[in-house]
Amino acid sequence: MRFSALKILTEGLTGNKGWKPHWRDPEPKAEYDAIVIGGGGHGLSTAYYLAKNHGLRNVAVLEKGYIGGGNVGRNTTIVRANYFLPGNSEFYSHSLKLWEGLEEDLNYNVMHSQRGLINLFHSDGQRDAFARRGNAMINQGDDAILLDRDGVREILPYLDFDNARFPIYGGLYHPRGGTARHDAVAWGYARGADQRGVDLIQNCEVTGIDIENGRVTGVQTTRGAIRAKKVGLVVAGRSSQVAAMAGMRLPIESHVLQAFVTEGLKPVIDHVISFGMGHFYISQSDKGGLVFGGDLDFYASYAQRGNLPMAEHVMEAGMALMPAIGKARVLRSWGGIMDMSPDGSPVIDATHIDGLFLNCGWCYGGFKAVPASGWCMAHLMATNTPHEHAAGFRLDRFETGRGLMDEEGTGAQHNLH
Amino acid sequence: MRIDGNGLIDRAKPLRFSFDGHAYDGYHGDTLASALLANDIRLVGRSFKYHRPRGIMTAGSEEPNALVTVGQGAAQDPNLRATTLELYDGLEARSQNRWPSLDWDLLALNDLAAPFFGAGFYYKTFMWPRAFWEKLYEPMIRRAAGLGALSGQANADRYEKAFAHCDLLVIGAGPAGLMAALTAARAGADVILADEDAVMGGRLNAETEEVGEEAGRDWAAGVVAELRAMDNVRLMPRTTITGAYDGGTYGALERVAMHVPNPGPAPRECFWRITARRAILAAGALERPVAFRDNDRPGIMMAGAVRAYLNRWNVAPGRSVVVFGNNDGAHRTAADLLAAGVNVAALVDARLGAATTLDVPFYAGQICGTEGRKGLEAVSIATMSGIEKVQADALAVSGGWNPSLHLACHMGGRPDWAPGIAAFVPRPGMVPGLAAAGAANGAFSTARCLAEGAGAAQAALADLGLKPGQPDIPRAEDGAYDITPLWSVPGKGRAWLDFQNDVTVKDVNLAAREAYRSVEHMKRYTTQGMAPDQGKNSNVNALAVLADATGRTIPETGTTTYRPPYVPVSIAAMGAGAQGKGFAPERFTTSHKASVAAGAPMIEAGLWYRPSYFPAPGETTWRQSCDREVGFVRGAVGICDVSTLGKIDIQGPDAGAFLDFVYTNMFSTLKVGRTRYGLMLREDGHVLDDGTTARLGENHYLMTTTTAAAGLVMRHLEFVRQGLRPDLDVQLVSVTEQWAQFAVAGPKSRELVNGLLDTPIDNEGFPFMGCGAVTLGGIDARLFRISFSGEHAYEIAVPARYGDSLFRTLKTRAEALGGGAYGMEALNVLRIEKGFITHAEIHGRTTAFDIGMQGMMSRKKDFIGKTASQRPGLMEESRERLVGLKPTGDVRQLTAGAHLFNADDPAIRENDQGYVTSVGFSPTLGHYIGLGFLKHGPERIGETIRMVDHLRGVETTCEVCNPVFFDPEGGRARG
Amino acid sequence: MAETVADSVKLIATSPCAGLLPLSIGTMTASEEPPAALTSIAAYRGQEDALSEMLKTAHGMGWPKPGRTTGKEGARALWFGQGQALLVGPAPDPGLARHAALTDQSDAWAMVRLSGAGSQAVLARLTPLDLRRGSFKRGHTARTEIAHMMGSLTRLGEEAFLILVFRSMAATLAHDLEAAMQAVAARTRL
Amino acid sequence: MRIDCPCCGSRDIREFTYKGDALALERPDPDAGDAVWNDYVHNRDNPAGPTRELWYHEMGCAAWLVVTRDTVSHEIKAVELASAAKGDVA
Repeated sequence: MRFSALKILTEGLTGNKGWKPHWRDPEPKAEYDAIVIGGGGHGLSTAYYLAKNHGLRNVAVLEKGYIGGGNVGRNTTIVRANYFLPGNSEFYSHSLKLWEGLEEDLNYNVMHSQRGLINLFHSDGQRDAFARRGNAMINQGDDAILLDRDGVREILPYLDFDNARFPIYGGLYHPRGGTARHDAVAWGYARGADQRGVDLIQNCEVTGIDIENGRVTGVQTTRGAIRAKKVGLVVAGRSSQVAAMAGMRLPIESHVLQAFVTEGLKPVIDHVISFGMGHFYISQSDKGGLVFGGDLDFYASYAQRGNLPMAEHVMEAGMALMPAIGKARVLRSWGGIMDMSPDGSPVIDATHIDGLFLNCGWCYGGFKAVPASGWCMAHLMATNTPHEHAAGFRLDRFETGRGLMDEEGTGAQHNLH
Repeated sequence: MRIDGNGLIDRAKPLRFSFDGHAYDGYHGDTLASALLANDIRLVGRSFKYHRPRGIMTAGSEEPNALVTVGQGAAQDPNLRATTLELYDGLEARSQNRWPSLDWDLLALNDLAAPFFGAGFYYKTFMWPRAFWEKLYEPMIRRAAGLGALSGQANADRYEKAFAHCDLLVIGAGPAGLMAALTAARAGADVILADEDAVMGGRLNAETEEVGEEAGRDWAAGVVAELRAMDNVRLMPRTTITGAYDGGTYGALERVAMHVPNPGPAPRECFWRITARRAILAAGALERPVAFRDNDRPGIMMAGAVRAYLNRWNVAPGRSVVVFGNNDGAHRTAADLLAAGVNVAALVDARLGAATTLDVPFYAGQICGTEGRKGLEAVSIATMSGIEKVQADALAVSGGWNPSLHLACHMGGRPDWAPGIAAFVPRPGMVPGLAAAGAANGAFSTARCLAEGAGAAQAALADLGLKPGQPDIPRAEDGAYDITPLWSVPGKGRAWLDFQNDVTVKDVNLAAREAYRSVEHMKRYTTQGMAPDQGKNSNVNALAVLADATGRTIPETGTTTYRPPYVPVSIAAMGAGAQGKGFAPERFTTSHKASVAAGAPMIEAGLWYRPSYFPAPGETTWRQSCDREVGFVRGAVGICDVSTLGKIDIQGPDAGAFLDFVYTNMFSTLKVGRTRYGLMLREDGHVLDDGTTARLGENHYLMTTTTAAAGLVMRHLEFVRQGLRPDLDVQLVSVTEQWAQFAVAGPKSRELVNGLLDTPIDNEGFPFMGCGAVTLGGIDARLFRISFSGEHAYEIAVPARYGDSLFRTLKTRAEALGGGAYGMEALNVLRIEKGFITHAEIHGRTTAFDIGMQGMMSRKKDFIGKTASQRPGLMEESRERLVGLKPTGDVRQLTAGAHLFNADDPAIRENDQGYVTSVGFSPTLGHYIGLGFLKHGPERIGETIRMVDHLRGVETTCEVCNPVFFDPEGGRARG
Repeated sequence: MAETVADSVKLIATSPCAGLLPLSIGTMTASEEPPAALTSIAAYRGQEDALSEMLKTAHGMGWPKPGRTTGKEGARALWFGQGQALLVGPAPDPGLARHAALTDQSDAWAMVRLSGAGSQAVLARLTPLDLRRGSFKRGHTARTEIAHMMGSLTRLGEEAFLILVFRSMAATLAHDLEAAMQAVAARTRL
Repeated sequence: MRIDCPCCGSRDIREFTYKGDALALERPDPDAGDAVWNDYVHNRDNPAGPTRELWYHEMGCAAWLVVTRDTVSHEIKAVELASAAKGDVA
């Protein structure tokens, strides 16, 4: 079924009786050409592009809960391509280009909104670091504008310019940055993959990975054994546990990141704003809620919930930066489990086991990466060679020290990225 | 309509208030909601999506419809629940989400287009053409959405945060909570009793029943009075526990001064962090609606709320009321209405075989529709014998009660389904240390609430090691709770589940049909339960509808996750104290006042403030000042406060060995009275920090760190000391704050220093990198001959109490020698001239090799970061490595953050050769100089490279040079 | 012409809270303590007993257990962290240096006394420490967070506390104390 | 969350700074080889369940602690001084 305005009109006039399921609910087959473990954003987009770009249609996505139930459904929905280190730059640039065509490609409105992202800086040193970043973005072919204080004031007049603890010196403006409706991304990819023949199997937990003579042969699940010669492990948040089924110990630590949304309010924040000194970023959803977040809770966790000190810190940063939001009321907070890697950048790589591929370590940048991650992961699984835009995401970079992508510069401490 | 009665309003204290500009009367003790109802105001808001007319539905914080805005200008406070807003004299409230007025709302047109606006419709459209999303569709949607509006002005009210600790936190002061608090307090426990109402007592204040021999509300008042008199009890009315967190920590929001017209310096709200060894959840239960056609009209209200308005506020919600329910609560409501003299037009009971002894028109059946656009006019009742229409201006509905178990589920636990009451109840142990009691635990009679409250308190006392006394539980109503589940009445039309987000039974069914069968999918696809009431009024009903649509039981279908906060919390409360300068502590050097007095702009350096430059008369730009100050140091003598650098006292027999382990180079070999530059790595082989360390005695060193990394280094050193090398006998103490330290730099520095010292020094006794104790006017001080400018220089440290005085003295004397104070701008130029690095260069991604300091990595010993620094990827010649840059093209300017390219290559990522980290105009050399990182850097000295700064529109060619621009032999510092 | 006569230097001492305190709001007063010698004492390995003995002999007070103080007004030892004490008042006996690292901290800390009814309520706005009288008694001391700052807190009496924060942060402490004192005082008038 | 500091007693988590897996205490020999060092610096067991980890009581007594904590329930089972735990290892 193709979605269109006309379809809505005709359905509306005929009692909305013609709407069909967006995806099937199939029983798992005994064998697939490829299995993607993980029905989150990355797993679904991997399956979608396996089918669409590489013609692999005998593919299953195995999800232990419901699709889109992981971090794709619990984030602050920011989409941007503002990285500066080689390896990251080209990847996120590619991802943003995919975002820009995603609705047409999926025939599903993910509400990708290029409302512009402004990263504020608060010292000359930060300005110069952002200049390096902005120049790298332009070198990559993306957009960036360096705003001075007055330039920021012009578009964000409600920030505290006069009395802030860390005065606003300016901002790096990324006009193509923005947001998207997070759940819709998962659903859109799910529907697209299903339409191309991919089996989306929910409530199917992988309990073992079958390996014979160094080759993957299939997986054990709560719904029986399933054979496949290619298995992609796309389970950010649980990467260490699933990789352990294949005897691997990953450079990953799991941490909780909280996010918050307020009650619905009439439009007040038109951009995505990031406050460097306070680890605070905010935008307003189309429904009117202010959506914002901060730093990790800093301790290893699988609990999908946070604690008060970081929540308070985030609110404090909000009050420091934009005291005009003080009377917005926080409605809901949630926590996502982040695959934190030693350099803050992800892994998309083959493993030492033939046919087993790894996609992990997205830290808290995974949402915007969904399209390119699936694109590149599908390429890797289908062709056995890394995609040129994800060639830097090697697992062995930590051991060799070659091509580390530590954008934060905080080093091999997982929770500091 | 106000009626007679002896509720909890004070008729001797009339109040004036306004709603949408019209003036009304109320009484002290009213909420805005009760006062509006007393004035026969039924239409109070518009729904989110269809802009349907809405009225007051509840009497608590769960209210979905009656959200109003209060206050003008910066005080404008949106989305306040009229049901919890205490009336005060002069209160001005406004309705929301309507234009041009509440009565005539243009977007009510949406309601007519409802067939096209079903669940998830926006995922299926608004996609063409692509550019229209940001330009047309999204702005349109955003304007239509949202509820209240922020003022756009900075907050001007006071908010605060506080901590509290107790043995037992009792959440809710209804019968169970009061009984629990009383039992625990009498046994000597430290008790906090929190309730979101201004008056404690819970449902006892809303009902007519008796506890013991007295009216329930009188019993409650008596218990509260007893508790108030006890030292070990803290009563927290107007306080909602908002979240349960790990380790017995609870968040709470107190409305401190929202109920007074002129609060003065009292905070509007206080956000509490309460640590409790044990907690009892006695938060009661919330009544749930029933979904039937057009069940959202103004005048349709929860039956329990009707009783509360009648009994507590002496307000009748209508003149002719229909009561509808599937449990005994409906009968109680009809009885209370009759007792209050209000006409009961019909009592409708959905239970099979239901009957009543009340003298009212009784129907065994269900409500299947309503009429009345802006207020209820009639209801349709479906019975075995057909459909009958009954005129009424109010409808009281009870679909049963849901225990307020939210807090018990905040740690991710899932509740149990209790079929007997057709509701979820908390599973014990979901939050360690927290037990539910009373209605929150599914106990729906007052007698059981009292018993459970006492029992929970006794269990908590036993856990706390306190001796529980025998509680004196008064006699109370103990009726059975007889319910037949009824979630939605079948039929055509729209039946609301989520009143705020306009989610109907049809929407849930559509979601299920479109494969959104998981409860989380249904919630997210329809937005069910995501409005300000967080599904308190609708989640269980929606879940039941979904279960029905998917052929599963309710427990099989499961619940969504309950997440904090229980009620919305203002950012201003939870972020209190951070507005303005309060976000982080401010650190002031001892020279701060003198610097400000000298006109220096102060800039942030971490938490510190440091002078940017010291403007002289006639100077109009910072560059003029900076150039002059650089000249002070190169030509005479400059003074700079360097106290912000971290200073760590390291003592003990193994101090030298300890330093050898944390620095790349050797310190155990340093002579007493000497100072050495040291480089510190992280264990991953990258540079952590640098600085000089002096050996003050055989077992005594003084380390300096950069300003930025002082805390980080201290933490790191303590980790090494305690965690890696507990074998070493060494002690660390920060002395950053003890000493005010000033650089005295320039050819005349010794002259200046000797003018201060009680015993002058000379080059032999105090050579470059020497250090030692000195006295100034009898005061013990420390002198270090170190230089961050490349000049003959000292740093002199005195106890901080003398810092202000010494700085003024140094500045005056430097000025007399043709020099003066210099700020961060000059300091930066001076260090770039010498190729000295800062965190602009050691930004966390660079190695000793990258900055040309591989020679400082000792081969003779192990040290932190040694092994990892030798990974092949960190040793490659092709890495971006430190160089100096001089502009050679027509544009004689460098900019930090620019990238470097080979002369003929396009400036694209594939050709990137490096980047510029630090730049400055060198007045000494007469041109810009810069530091940067370049692939193969040191191998390319003398090459020409192109610098491109797209952002600032600067492009130039540069000569790659040695990073030491000035006095590369270092003679000036030694001389 | 430059000064070269050394004894012409007359440095004037400034206290950390000069110009910031005292502050009286409602029933509460925050005032700066008179200057005193502050010495950090950190025992070397295996020297704890010898150090405690010498502390008793030289200064008449024992080595404070974690969370406790020894001595009395004017000559006190505050437990000051793992393996550390802060000697407040007397100049340290030089012999102590045989057993411990001694570090002069006389100028490193702002020392503020907060007293009067409501003081505990004021502190409850600044520190997560459990201040209840049963948990934090007279003579108890703690290293803790005070208004986002590292600090030291000691109960001197029913409603009297000694607060130490870094000298450079004295202004922040004074500001935050003032805000909390105002709020506590204002509540009593509601 | 609260941590029962062996020096200070039960304290709010906001006084502490987290480092990570307590394996950081078990620093390999300099010549243990690349794989061992890579495991030490980068790779983690990262269990969903009980784990031993390092916390620093930065706002308190400045002790480094080894905390045995469940990463799913956040329940803390044991807290000891890192210097003492190190003694166990050695």
